Amino acid sequence: MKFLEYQVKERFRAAGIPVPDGRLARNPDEAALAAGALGSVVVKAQVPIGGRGKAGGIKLARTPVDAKRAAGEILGMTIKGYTVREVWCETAQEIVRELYLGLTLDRDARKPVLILSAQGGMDIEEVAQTRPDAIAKLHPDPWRGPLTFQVRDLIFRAGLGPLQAQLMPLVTKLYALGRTYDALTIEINPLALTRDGGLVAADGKLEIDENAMFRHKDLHGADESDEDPLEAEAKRRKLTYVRLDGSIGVIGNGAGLVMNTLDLVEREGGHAADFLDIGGGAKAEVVHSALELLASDPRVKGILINIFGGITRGDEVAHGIIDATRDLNLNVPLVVRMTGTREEEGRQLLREAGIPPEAGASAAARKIVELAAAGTTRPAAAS
Amino acid sequence: MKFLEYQVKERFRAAGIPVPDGRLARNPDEAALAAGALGSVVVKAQVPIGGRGKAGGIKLARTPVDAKRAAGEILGMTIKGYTVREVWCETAQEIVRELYLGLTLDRDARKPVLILSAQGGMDIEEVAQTRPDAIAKLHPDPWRGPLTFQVRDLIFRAGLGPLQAQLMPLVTKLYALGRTYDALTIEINPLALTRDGGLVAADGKLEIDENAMFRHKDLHGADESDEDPLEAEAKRRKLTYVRLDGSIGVIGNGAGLVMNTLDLVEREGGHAADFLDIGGGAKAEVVHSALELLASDPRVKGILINIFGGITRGDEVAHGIIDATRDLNLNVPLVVRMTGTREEEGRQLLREAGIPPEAGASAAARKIVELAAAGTTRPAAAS
Amino acid sequence: MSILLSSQSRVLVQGLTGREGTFHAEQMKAYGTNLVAGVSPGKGGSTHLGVPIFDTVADAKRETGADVSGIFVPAPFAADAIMEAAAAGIELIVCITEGIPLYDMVRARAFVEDAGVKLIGPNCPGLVTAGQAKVGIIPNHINHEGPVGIVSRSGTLTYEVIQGLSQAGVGQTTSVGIGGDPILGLSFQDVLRLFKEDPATHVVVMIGEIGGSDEEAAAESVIGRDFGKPVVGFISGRTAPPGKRMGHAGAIISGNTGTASSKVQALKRAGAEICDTIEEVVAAAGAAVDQPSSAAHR
Amino acid sequence: MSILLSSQSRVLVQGLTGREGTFHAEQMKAYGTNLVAGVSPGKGGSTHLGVPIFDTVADAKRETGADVSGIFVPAPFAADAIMEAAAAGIELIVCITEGIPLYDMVRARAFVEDAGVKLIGPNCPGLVTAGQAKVGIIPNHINHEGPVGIVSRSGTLTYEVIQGLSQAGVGQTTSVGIGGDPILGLSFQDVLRLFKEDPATHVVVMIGEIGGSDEEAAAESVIGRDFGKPVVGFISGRTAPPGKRMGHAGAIISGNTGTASSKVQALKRAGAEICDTIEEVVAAAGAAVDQPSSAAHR
Repeated sequence: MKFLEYQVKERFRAAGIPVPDGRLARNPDEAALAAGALGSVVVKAQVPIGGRGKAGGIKLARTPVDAKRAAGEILGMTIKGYTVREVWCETAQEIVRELYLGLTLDRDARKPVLILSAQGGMDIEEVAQTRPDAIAKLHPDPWRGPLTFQVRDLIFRAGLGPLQAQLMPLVTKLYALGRTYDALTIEINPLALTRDGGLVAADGKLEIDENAMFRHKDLHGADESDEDPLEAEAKRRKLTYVRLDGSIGVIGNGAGLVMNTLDLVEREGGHAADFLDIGGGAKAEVVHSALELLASDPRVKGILINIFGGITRGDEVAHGIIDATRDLNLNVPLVVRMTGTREEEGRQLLREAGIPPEAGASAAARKIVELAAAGTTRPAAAS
Repeated sequence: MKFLEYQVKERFRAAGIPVPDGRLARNPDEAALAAGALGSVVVKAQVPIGGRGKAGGIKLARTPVDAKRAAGEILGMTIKGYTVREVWCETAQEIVRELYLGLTLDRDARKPVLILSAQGGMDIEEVAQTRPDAIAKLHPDPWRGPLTFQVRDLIFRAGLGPLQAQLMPLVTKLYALGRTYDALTIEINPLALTRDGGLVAADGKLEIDENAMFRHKDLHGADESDEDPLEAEAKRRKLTYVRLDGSIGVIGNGAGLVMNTLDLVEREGGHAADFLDIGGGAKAEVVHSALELLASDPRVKGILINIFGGITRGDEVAHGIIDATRDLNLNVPLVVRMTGTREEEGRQLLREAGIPPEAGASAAARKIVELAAAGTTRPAAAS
Repeated sequence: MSILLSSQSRVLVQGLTGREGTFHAEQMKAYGTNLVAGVSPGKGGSTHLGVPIFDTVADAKRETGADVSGIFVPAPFAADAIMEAAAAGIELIVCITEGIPLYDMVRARAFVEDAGVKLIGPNCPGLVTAGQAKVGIIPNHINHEGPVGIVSRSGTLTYEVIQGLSQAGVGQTTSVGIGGDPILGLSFQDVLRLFKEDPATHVVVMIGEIGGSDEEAAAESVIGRDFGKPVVGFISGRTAPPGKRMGHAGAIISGNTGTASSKVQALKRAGAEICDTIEEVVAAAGAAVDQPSSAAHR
Repeated sequence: MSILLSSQSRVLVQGLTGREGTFHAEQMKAYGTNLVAGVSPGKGGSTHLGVPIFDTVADAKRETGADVSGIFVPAPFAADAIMEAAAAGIELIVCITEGIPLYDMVRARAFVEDAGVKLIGPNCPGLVTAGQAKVGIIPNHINHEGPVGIVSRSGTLTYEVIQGLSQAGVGQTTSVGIGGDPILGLSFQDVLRLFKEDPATHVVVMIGEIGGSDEEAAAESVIGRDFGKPVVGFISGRTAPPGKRMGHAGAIISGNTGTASSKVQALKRAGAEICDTIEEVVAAAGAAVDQPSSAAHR
């Protein structure tokens, strides 16, 4: 789950990380009011994605009139697929230097990693590639967290010794906040050194581990539904779905298997319209729901279901397929490949329902690509 | 720092550990009011020491009239030197079983230790000796704290598996509370299983590590000044003082040295009136303050100062002694033994002030015991 | 011979009395696994699937001498279950559970490392030593004894390879699904080192996927250094777009790291034979087994 | 010869620029200690007492090869300083600071143990290897080279013994004050084991006090087991009443544990000679040194 800038800053403020004063505006008049109260403000589009500045989503406004005009321009914009519905108007800072401070998980080290850089304000991965020496890292022990001496060492290694007194509590607080929220990523970028010598979080990012959402049921993050209506619908259905650019709908169980199915479709000259993993142990309803989702996508010219049962059982999947084809009146070709746990029962059910399954994944991919190209419309024809 | 029962229970309640409803009463009328609001109550003397029940400091009261009478009897009592100024009136519990749950530091293991026992309501050290099998212990890693599976294991080992669901969060909360407060000891005793199947902290104890008080400046514990006016005064003066039963006042630097000085006084046939360690690196003012404290104790018939300078400097100590003897008009004999860092300067100063020092500890002890017995009154005579 | 698991292994299941635990433990027993105990706190003293149930792993270990544990408990409790097994002295822990919070896993992994025991998974299908024992959810009937060792990040693709090999008459020593999460127990490197030392394994099949750099690390530090046995590799997700998490929490290309081509190149450089399809993997592994050089490689 | 510290030791001081650090480091230098660096965060790059100051122990270690650290930082920061030294690879850490919160110390001690380095203290006077080097606050002039090793929980009583021995013409190898806190680094056992292996140490003086059971443990597991050298012991606090903390956080008799008589008995049982006063300790140690059997004990 991602959060919008202002939602992140609310959390920073609560954790004692300094942020500029600001107000949320949902229309130009609210932006003018904010500028009236705060003075010179920066008006910032609230979308859960980077690159707002380049897209024109951030404007400086010295007066309420300016702020109203800026908000009018930004609200309603579309930035990388997201419509701007809110702007965050915050006191303009006199920034003399931009730093970076972030926490993420380092999968190679199998540990969290704190990253501090004297080069802030830009994408940290870019800094990591162009000026690796400008980045200092600390891998805290996951039980102990960052110890005082380690944080101090991090700060000196980043060449920020003179800011030690201010940075020490910020690093500790950011780590605590990240742990509290099970953050995959939490960052302050830029961490601005202002003319008066203070450090302030000028922008922030927070993304929470979906696996940990059971610990954060009360949290409401950014509405990411703009991203893609199909992905949003899939999320509501609790399906693991990624939209792709092709025309062959793909459903499978297991991430590796589905990824491989996409590769096979590509190899046969087709292009997958999606990645859809019904996961391990899926019940008939899940299969039904997955088929229903793909059937609602007009781009889909054929559907390939690839099941290798382990914890998933063939008979359950077969029931789901049979029910769905009956309920949905599917008008694109359907090819099913089924093997593994309870494959006999599942294959038998499918055959009885007139959907004779394939045994091999490559053959199934070849067949769906052919059928989709031929524009065949009845699933039964897939046999 | 110790806390009174009601202060501990406030903290239990805030941490989510169930406690009986209760009210504090400073006079019998308040106790009657409490009973009026709560029904049958237990009226309990609030003193920072165990053994209240045996001393008559705990009484059951079924009615407001009973409660008023009970409070009247208990308030003003003296229990092991503490005058009862407050009583805690709490809902009487229907207790079917008494357990014990505590956290302390195990110095042999160099770790915290959680102790759980199905035998509560009595002194846990007694249980440990009489029925060691009735006690289950868990030494949490000091960084990781008690892990879920360890707590579960503790509960099963204590034979309390059926209470698992209720005990798990209690153990975790007690540990967290202990850590938060740097508790040398925190315990729920008895942890009462009530007729309705709930667990409730019927009594509690909390003692905080004095070394960690800089982290808990806002805390106010029990007023322990009743314990001993001299100890209270020493605490105000930030001196490490323990009252003993004899007549020779002892001052020294370093705990081992002072302890040994007590032993030497005893060996020479005297009895020390106190243990007073001015610690390492003491300044003249501290020595002055220490002498002033002992001079105010009418039991003291002679004073022995034993200094072996390491981090403490002889000249500093000598200045303190000289100033104090001048200011205080000391009317008991004084023997000083001084060696170690800056001993030459210190001894010279003392000699110049007419207080010629001893070099050996045993000889100094012998001398002060003799002088005190002889009733000599001028410190200069100690030479 | 085999790695990690054999007919001698004494297996317990944490979460045995649950729905998934019961179903898969039955399958494990049916495969011949020496199931000796189950752990379900509060159900200690009872019996399930013919084995005794204990309240804690420590109890189960003490009473039955279990040395392997399969974990089938829900995600919020799974990291703790792993640590319980490690603390009790279980030597091999196989965590099937999917969806464990990553911060729970970094802690559990550090704990397991300190305890010096082996963890497979989480979010994995477990492992099978063909003809001997199974811990996890790999379908029973597809496995056949033979000379090929399999290590894979993907569950279902593992099944594909096993089935393909078995149908082609090529059996397996041990098939290990290491799981698709970013924070794992045993890595490719660890399992490959075990296969290197196993005389019964003549050929190794390694199924990687996009995300992370474990395949590259295995190529450089194990396969490329006197591995001595043919390695047939496969990487899924070649057509996956960057920045999209492909089902597995670990399967994501971020920036320049984790791409299929980087992995394919590293493995080829180290001397592995990289195939485009599972069918080709099966064929290549079969051919490598038949070559006399495969034995010479040992 | 000696234990723990020698003229070869490269010593740094954490908190060198502070008042106490400066005073005692000057004394240490005056004694001949090879002081190579100081650590004071934010003062890196400057010089103090003729040695370079660094921001972190890691920097100091890298630049000067320091292998011993003396810690003179205030109590709230001392546990962190210990861990910093341990993480930087300092082999011997001597923490003089008094008043460290106990929960800080249990964590620091676990950290030091994991790092596999030695800690002396906290709340201790440090150690002197006579004629070679000193880390801590033991007065310089009292030490004399010779055959007696000293280990003590009390600072000032250590001075008494050293001075007494030196005045009696009996010198010391190394005098170690292990500190008076309940949670310590090296224990009596640890230091006694080092003395056992040190050929230059012919006799050991051990100064214990009431509280805890470290003296008993040392008696049973080291002195009573082929220690091979005479041990002269002393326990202070014989007249201390139970339940009263005698200055040292660790010096308290609780229940039946920690009494002087329990310690005296355990040590006598193990073969140590226990004295009633420091003067007697000095006499007994001198006599043991003079006996031909003391060399034979080795």
